[in-house]
Amino acid sequence: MNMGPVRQVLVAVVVALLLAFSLPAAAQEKSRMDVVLERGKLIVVTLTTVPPFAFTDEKGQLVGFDIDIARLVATALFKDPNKVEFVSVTAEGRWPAIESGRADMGVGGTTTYPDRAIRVAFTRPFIDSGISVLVGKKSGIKSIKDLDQDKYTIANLNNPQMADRAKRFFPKTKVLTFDTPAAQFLAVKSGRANALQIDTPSAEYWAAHNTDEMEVLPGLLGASQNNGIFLRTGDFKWWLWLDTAVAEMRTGSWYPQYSEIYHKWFGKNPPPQKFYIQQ
Amino acid sequence: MSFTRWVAIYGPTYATALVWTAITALAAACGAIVWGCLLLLIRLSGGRWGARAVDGYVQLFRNTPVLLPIYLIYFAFPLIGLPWPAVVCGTLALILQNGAYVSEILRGSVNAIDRVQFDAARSIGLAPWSTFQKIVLPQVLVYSIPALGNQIVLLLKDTSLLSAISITELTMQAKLLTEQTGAAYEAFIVVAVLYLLLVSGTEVAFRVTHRAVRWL
Amino acid sequence: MPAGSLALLTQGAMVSLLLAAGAIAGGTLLAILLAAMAFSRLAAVRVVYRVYVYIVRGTPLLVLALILFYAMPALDLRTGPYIAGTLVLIIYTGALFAEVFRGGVLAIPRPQWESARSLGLPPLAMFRKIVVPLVTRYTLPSYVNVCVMTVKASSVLSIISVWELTLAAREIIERTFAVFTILGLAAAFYFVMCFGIDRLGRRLERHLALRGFAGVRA
Amino acid sequence: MIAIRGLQKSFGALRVLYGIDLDIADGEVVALIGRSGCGKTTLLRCINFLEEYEAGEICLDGEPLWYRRGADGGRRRVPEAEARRMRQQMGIVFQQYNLFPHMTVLDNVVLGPRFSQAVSAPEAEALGRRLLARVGLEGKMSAYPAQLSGGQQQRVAIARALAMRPKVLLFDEITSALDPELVGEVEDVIRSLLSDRIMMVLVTHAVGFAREIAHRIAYIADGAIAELGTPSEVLDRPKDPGLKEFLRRVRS
Repeated sequence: MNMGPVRQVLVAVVVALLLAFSLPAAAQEKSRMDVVLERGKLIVVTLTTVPPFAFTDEKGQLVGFDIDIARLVATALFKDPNKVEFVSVTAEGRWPAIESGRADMGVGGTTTYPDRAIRVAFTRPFIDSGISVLVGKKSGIKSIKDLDQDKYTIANLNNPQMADRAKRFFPKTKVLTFDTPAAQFLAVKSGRANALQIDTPSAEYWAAHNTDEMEVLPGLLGASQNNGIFLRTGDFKWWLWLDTAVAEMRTGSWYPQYSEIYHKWFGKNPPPQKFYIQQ
Repeated sequence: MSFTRWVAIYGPTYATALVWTAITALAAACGAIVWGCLLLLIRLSGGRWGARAVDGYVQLFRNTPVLLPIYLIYFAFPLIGLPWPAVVCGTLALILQNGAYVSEILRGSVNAIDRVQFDAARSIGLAPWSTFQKIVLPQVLVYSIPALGNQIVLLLKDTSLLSAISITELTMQAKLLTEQTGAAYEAFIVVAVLYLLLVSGTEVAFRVTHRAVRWL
Repeated sequence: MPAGSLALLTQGAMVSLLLAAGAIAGGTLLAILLAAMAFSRLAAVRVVYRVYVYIVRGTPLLVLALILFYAMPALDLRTGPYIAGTLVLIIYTGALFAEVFRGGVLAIPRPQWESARSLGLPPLAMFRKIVVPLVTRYTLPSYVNVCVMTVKASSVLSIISVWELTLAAREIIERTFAVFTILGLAAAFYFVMCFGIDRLGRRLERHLALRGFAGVRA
Repeated sequence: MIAIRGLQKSFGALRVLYGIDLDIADGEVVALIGRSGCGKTTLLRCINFLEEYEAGEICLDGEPLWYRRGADGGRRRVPEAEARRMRQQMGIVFQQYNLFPHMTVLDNVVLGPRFSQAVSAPEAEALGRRLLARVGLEGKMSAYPAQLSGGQQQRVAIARALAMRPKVLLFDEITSALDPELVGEVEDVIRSLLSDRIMMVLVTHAVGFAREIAHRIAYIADGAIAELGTPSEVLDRPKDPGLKEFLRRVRS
């Protein structure tokens, strides 16, 4: 057996490792905020396939709740909502885009989880988003408890949080994993799966657009979740400003703009600005 | 977290994914070769219509991305009463597309066979089917081994597309780990090295088979 | 069929074609350099070639794209997604074209080399008048093959935020879930582009064959 | 004038030439004959350096070819550019013609002068036309090799070699790949070259043709010159037993 390929493999591994170690160790001397202000434009990484948070309309424009939030941030920085450039990626492309410095911050239905926070920093949530279950009407499933039988199958997205939830709430249900929300939806539509789990706003969006076939089960899977802006870790100045901006949207001077965007995408008012002020 | 520590912790999780990739690749490879031979037979014995039909088939699959058949078989077949499991659908899609490439490779080798051999076979009264089976196919397959090797390597890499229909093979595993740990480089560099090993194994296998042919 | 899809897909197809054209042009130039390395007298240079081709052909483009794209800023290459996408494709197709050219040079029969050498032709004339014309004729079918692969391979770039035909289709699908019509339409676009390249190659082949070439096909 | 001294050549372990000494005067035609595998073709290819050789020296008009005494006294190959200049003084015609399939007949002939010897285009073309007329192919200037018969292609190959205005022409069994009826037209061309008084070395099986045009014939056996002399000495009064056996079988 000639040793050609084995020798090559060793060389290949060495080259690959060299590539790995040459990766970003850029020093943290200048805050990303100064870079953004100097550049005069905000670069935001986002998914493009998660309605109503971030998706493309008929004319191919990137629209959605998270997109408008990002434009609001740009307005604060440059007094112009168009001083923003969106970099679209698929799910797993979000983290390297931030780490490599290709984008200043990220949005797009990105839920905050402790293990994710090791690699990227999150601001406080700009929207609470629970996880709901969407079922086909013909499946006869009326509640989350009904779903917990081995004759049913659920379609998950390819992230570990969905897998954990499935184990916790319906351990007996069989699980399929897909890499895009549309594939999840299609699995239910084609009968490959009886239900799927997705952020509540998305579930409501789909149910609204497929009223005859789909419905959202009452109740959330676990507590409400936090979708926030994510950025590179260790950049206190940039994180502090973004976090303050989000705080101002939900409870401060930007509440009017925030609730306008919220109403536009979810058809109802956001939670009250202050717990002691009733609508 | 350093690269080696990440590999130490998460490396083993690639095991099942590696098995999935290897199984689907192996099954699809065998299927594609058999399907390629059948297409060749149809082209050779089916007269003008046979050749034209196979040409149409090959042009269709050569000029479209493999994602469409993968989606079609997995999501549409249940609606017509064929709810095959994901692995079967994915493998079948790879077979249909790569079978087209295999038949083209085999067709190239048929030209390499000296015309005189067909006359010789006919002169000893061999029926068309046994001529194909005994004379044409063995030589064509052996002449094509190097090209088939390259095609199977391409097929092996195409298995990464099966993550679209819930098969947790290597690339899907890298995506899962990237989501889970945010460590895209580490996840994908490990997957790159694993693919390199699978590809090297395939190339060595084809080289050894080629050399083992005594009459070449 | 959802509104506006045709317009979006056409735009996406244009972008895919542009990406592929850039990758084919860049890849061809890189391949000529790589093929030269493959035939260099220095063993070390040849090994570099073999390792490069081995790694690029050994890993899926998807994996290659992600590693290269996100490593680039670390090397401080301020490039937009489209330029970076084309660069990734060039690195990928460069290896494929290099192997095609290498095969083409090896296909030149030894006697042809000897008659060229016996005329005492200087290297540049040897390259321009003998190697290039013969290699183009020998490798045209496999060259066209790689061009078709490049067009289809460009769909992988959607992972590194490059908006092209496949991402355009997926975005429409995500919004409207009309999966088969959109995927079917996208496949039709790919078919038109790839089949067109294939026909172009065939016509070029006939044109070259007419000018008297009855050589062996690589 | 070509002087070959102590030429030794082996392919790996197999010794092919055991020390060849041969002088070819200006204008002289020498034919090399012998059983296949005796080393006659290898000798020809060493003269044109299409094969390297381990020992020995080849001089053309006094200039040592292909190798030079290195600084350390060792034997060192001449630089590539030097080797090319030397090769331009020699023309070789192969058994399988080896014309360039993608060039017209005229382009094949003009290629050498234009690109190796930097002859101007008009001048090279005029030379090409004259040579093609000389080999009787003036009507086929713009044809492609694939459209010509074997005999015609070989005549173009001769014209191509002549276009370099070489000091010596080397012919490697140029008629043995041709159908019998085409051999005559090629031999006529070689006969016409005699009047040019140009050195020629022919490796051939056509003993009759060798007798007719060669000044001297060398019978090669087992990598050495077994017998050397005028056609009548070698062919009519052979001394070497191997040569006698060879001639008997060739004539039968």
